[in-house]
Amino acid sequence: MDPVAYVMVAVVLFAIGSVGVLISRNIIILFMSVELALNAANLVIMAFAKAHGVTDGHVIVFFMLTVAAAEAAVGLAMIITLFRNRGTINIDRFSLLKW
Amino acid sequence: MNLDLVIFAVSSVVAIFSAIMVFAQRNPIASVLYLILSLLSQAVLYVQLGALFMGAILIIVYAGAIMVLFLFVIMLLNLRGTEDLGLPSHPLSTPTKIIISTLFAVQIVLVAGRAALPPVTAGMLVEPDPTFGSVTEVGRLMFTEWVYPLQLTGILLLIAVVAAVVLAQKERSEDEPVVTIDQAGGPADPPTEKVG
Amino acid sequence: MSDFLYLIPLLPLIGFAINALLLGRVPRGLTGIIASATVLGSFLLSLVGFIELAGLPVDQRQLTQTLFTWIPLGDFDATIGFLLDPLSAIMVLVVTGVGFLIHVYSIGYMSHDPGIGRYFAYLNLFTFSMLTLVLADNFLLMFVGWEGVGLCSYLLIGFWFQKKSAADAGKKAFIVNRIGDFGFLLGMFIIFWQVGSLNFLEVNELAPIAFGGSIGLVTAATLLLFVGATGKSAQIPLYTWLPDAMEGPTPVSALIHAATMVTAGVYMIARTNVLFMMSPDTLLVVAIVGAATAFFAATIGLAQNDIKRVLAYSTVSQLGYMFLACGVAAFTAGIFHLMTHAFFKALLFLGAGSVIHAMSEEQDMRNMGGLKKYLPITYITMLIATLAIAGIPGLSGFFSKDEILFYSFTNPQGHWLFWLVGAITAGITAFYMFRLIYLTFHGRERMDEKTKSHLHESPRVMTVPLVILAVLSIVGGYVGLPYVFQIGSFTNLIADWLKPVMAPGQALAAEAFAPTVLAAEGGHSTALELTLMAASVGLAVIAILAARALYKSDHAAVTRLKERFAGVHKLLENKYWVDEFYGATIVRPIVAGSVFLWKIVDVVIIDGLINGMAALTAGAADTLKFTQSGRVRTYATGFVIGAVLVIAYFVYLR
Amino acid sequence: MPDLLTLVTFLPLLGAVIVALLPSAQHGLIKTVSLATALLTTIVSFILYAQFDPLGNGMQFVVNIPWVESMGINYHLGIDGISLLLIVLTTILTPIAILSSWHSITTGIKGYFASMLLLTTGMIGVFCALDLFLFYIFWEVMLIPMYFIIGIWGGQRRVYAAIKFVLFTMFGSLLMLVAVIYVYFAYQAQTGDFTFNILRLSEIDLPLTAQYWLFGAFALAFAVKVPLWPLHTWLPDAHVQAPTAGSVILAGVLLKMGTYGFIRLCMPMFPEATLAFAPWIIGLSVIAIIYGALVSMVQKDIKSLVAFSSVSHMGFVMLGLFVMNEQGMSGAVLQMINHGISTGALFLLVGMIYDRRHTREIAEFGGLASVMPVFATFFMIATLSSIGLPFTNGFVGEFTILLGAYKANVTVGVLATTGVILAACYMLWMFQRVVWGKVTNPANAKLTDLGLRERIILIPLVVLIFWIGIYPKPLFDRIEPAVQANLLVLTERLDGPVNAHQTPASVDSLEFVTQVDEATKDDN
Repeated sequence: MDPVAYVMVAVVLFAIGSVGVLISRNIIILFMSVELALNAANLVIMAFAKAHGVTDGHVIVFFMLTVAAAEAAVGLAMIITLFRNRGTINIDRFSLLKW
Repeated sequence: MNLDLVIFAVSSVVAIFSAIMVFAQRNPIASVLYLILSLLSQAVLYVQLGALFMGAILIIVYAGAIMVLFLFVIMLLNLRGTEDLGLPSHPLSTPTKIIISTLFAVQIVLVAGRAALPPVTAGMLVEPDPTFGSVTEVGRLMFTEWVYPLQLTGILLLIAVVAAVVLAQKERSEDEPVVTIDQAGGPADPPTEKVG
Repeated sequence: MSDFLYLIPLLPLIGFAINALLLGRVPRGLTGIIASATVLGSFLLSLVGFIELAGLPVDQRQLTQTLFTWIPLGDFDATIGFLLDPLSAIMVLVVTGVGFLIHVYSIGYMSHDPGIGRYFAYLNLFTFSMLTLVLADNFLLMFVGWEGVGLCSYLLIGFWFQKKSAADAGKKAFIVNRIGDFGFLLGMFIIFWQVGSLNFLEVNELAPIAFGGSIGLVTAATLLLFVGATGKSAQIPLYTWLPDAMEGPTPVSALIHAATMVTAGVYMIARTNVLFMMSPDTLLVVAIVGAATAFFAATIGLAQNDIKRVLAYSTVSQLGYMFLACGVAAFTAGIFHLMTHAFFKALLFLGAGSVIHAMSEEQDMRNMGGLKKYLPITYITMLIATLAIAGIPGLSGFFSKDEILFYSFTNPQGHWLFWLVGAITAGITAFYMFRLIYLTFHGRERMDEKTKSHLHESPRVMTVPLVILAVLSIVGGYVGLPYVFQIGSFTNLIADWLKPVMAPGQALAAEAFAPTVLAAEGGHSTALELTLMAASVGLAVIAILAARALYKSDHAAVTRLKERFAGVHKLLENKYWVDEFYGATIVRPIVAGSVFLWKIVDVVIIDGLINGMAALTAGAADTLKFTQSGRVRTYATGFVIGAVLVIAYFVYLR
Repeated sequence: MPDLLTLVTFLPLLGAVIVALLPSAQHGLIKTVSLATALLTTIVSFILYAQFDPLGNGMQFVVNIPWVESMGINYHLGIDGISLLLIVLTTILTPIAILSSWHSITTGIKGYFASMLLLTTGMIGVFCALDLFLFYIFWEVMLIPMYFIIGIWGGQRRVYAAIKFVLFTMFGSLLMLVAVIYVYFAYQAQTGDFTFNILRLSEIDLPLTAQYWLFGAFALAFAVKVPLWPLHTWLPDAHVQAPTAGSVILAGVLLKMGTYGFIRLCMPMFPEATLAFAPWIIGLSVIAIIYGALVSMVQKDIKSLVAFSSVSHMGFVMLGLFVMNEQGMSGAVLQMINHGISTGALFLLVGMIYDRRHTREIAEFGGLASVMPVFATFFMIATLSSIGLPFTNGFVGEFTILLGAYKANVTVGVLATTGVILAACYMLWMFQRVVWGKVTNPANAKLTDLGLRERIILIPLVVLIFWIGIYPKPLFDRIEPAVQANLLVLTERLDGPVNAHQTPASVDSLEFVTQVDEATKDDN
């Protein structure tokens, strides 16, 4: 198979992920969309690794998985804290990013 | 060859469909399951790309561990997809966002189309490296060339663990009031300081 | 041997330093003694210098001493250097001599004042500055003294600073002087950039070549210097500060505002006579201003009731004479009159001080009268001075004034009109001076009982200087005998003495006025001289008799005259409303303009622009802040739009 | 001797760090350490002065260590006579400023003294930096502590004043930053090297249009600092609101940064533009001289009076710089020092009566000479120095500037000289209303005269006032070679035709008025 086809799939996945980030109001789903987009990136790397025939891409994906794990842990901890304090997981209820 | 194409088509369709489903319905638990499904299909694609080991890792780590963590949190928060999520967004804004994202995707496709990839057949079909993507090879690279990033990742994980514990911890002292910032809801005008 | 020159100004500076730094720690009695001793030291040193100078051949009479380079900058080079030549020798002697007498007098006069230490410190500082002015060998150092005396005058006028009028007068004096200094500075700039030096000797030497044919520049430079002189020497239009300066202690008026500082302008013109001689136009202006001031101030003096103000206007008027002399190129006569005037005017002021002292600080002559029997020494000495200033033959004023009048008639730069104004002014002078004498010392005793009981002759320390000055007022004139009275070797000593200083200027003028000068020199007509002399003396005598008739005993005639000429009297009494005129045309518009600049230009326009810009920014921020909702999704949309645009740029536009 | 310049620059910073580490309750210790550091810096600067060779050419005590090599940034310090004197002025004023805030600062003592010391490092750094990048860093470093000093320890409207100060200054310095970057790349385009070395940046030929813009950007930054009319309105506010020591440093040193920038950067880097803009700047300076004097005449607050008088005095400095002859420029440099001393003294004196009465309204005072004779004496000396009385420092500076101005253009000389009259008017009027007269306000009747500390603060300044006034030769000896070098750059660059249109100009003629017209005409 042409690796470009995989790249196309990854692009579509990434776009779906970003749509998810943009439109979902549930903070957990939003977070899952982020994971999705991240994985789309992983898929691109895998495709390129194949195209170039080097295994280093795999190692990078491995690292990214680790980072994703760390991110998920911290992110979910934050979600728990937020929920505990505010009693909601509606992203629109939080507008802390302004002064 | 045809089988390859069929596998590719099926798994990518599944991956995309379940990805859409992640946010296209309300129940978070269902979302998680759809995401796992998407990841499984992606793992198939990995294997197709000659990365057997990474495909396995994706399933084990992502679908197995991270998604379970998500599920665990959802359960912990006792979310049932019936929570008040406030007023729906502005009717125009959802399609707008979808269009924007689509544009984005199209553009990336265009870029990818122009990208100077090596000739389609070069590395993959003519002379595949026998060790490509094997556990041995990945392991070798990881502990030789990439050993420092590997260490750093370890440290990152450690930090993440500590951070997660600290963040999720309940406030110890009861007399200290919980800091709440009451800006949720309602466009409160922030005080503006005028210069001059 | 001239390396003691710097000591002449330095000694009073040391006195100043002692009295100023140990302010309040020097015993009261000692302060005056220290101050006087330093001035006496300077006087003795000046005498030494004078004698040394006299011992030199006539054309080498110059002692110079350069201490160090003050401002060295490229081709500009100002030094702290002193020059003792015949001209400065006379000035130094006058300054230190009269200055010493006034210091001594002050010991008595100021003995009850709590600020005596400060007083003597200022007085010494003044002497130092005045000596610097006089001994300076270049314009810049002269300017230092020039400003220094202005400062001391400011401090001493405002000595009783609790009195608002005194403080105001001090400020006025300083600021008016500053306007003059403005001219001096600019004149100095012209001279420096034209001649390339500020040293008097070099300027005198180089100026005729350096200025070449450009009479315009010389005229500009000399006129500007003259502006400086009008400020310092209280000439029209900058004379208004001097009468107000009488707010200071009376010895100060005697020293600064009669004998020394106010004559600095005359000295400066005499010092730069070469430049002035190069510009006939300037000379004419100087003569006109001098004559006009002499007449104008004398008329104001007629109607003043404050004893010191009469003397002040008299000083302005006499200074006008000196400028008239300079304007008709009779610099020697100007310096001569400067010297005699220093004697008799200092005497008059000190006498007035003695009167005021006796009268418990009363200065209004309408409340005096009949003081003759209480203050005999004061009366006699003041009478001598009055006779001298009135130009009665045999006293110093006669010789000097007459010389000025004579030259204003005969010199090529002169004119019979100058003589006429001068002679009439001499008459007016005689009149108002005797009015002062009669009002103060004769007639009914108009003071109240309390004052009367305190009347007393001043102590010895005050009367001795009076007597010495009286002697000087009599004999001072014999150094400048008029041509007609010159017998044998007993010639016009002062003219001969000053000849080396004045010669270059005269030589220059000789080129310009060659035929007429010779005529004047040769045709020193005895008959003409005697006629002119007789005319002015006659006028003076008539004026004295008139004053006697009007003011000797009863003042009924005066009252009738006042009623008859009420308008004129009011005009004179109010000094022609010049102060008010200046206030309305200069001071108030400037203040109003400044308020406008501050409140409108600064606050409204400039700050308004700035604040407008700030408000614009704030307004923009007020609008734009709605994009900053704090919602994660909105921001994320922003990200994606940004990403779309960036990629679009790379995909389509490159 | 190790590297003196680095020592003198960073000694105050070290002090600031030490102060910051001290416990904040130890007020005495904090003050002592700050004062000791400041005095130590003063001593080092005196050693610097002693070792400086007045006859030496170019920069002395040069340190040049690569810092960010890939970008051509060096740690490059060096001084000539002009910087030397300004450094000494800074180090003299710093301990005085610190001592003057001994009792008047009661809150946040640690932060205050640390800020003062940090400020000192910034100021000295600006004066010795020879690397444009380093210069910019110090330039901005200085801004922050000053902002805090005004904004935290200032008067009633301190926040407004501090923000105004920072906005004005930042506005200028950001434009300067853009110009710096432009010059940096222009140099690279011409020579292929990246460098921020000020001396080397002056060597390239920039096209005229570019020079005009760059000069404009630099000049704006410096003119705000000077401040040149009409960019002066931040100054009265900043001065009135700043604490005494802040005003002293602000007037004494910070304003000099602007004029120093003109000398060190604008003139050598953009000589043609300097000549082209000179008539405009001279015009603005003359306006500043007269305008500042007139406005200060009608001020009701002593501090804002002195502030406006600074506008007038700094106008003299700018005038002296841009008449571009030796007298004017040397006089201007000297006047920079003089202004620091006499205005510094005036602000200190105002601060001393403010400490006693907590007001600065002229109308509130009157008759202070009776109650505070020593104060009155010091006040008079400072006033006279500000007026420019001969044998005080002010005269030497003003006279030489006017001499140069007159040489360049008669009208300018005459107009500027009126400033001298006006100075007498406003200063004496203020002096009279504050010090002379009867004590009319009972609050003034019981004021105590200056104490030992206050006298110690003032005496060095008075000594300097008279020393410079009577024997300025040592200073001129150090200023003159630097000024000559600067003028030489201008003349040399102008003698060789920079581009075909440019007519060569003689520096000391005022033909540059017409020349601008030609230059701009040709340019279009």
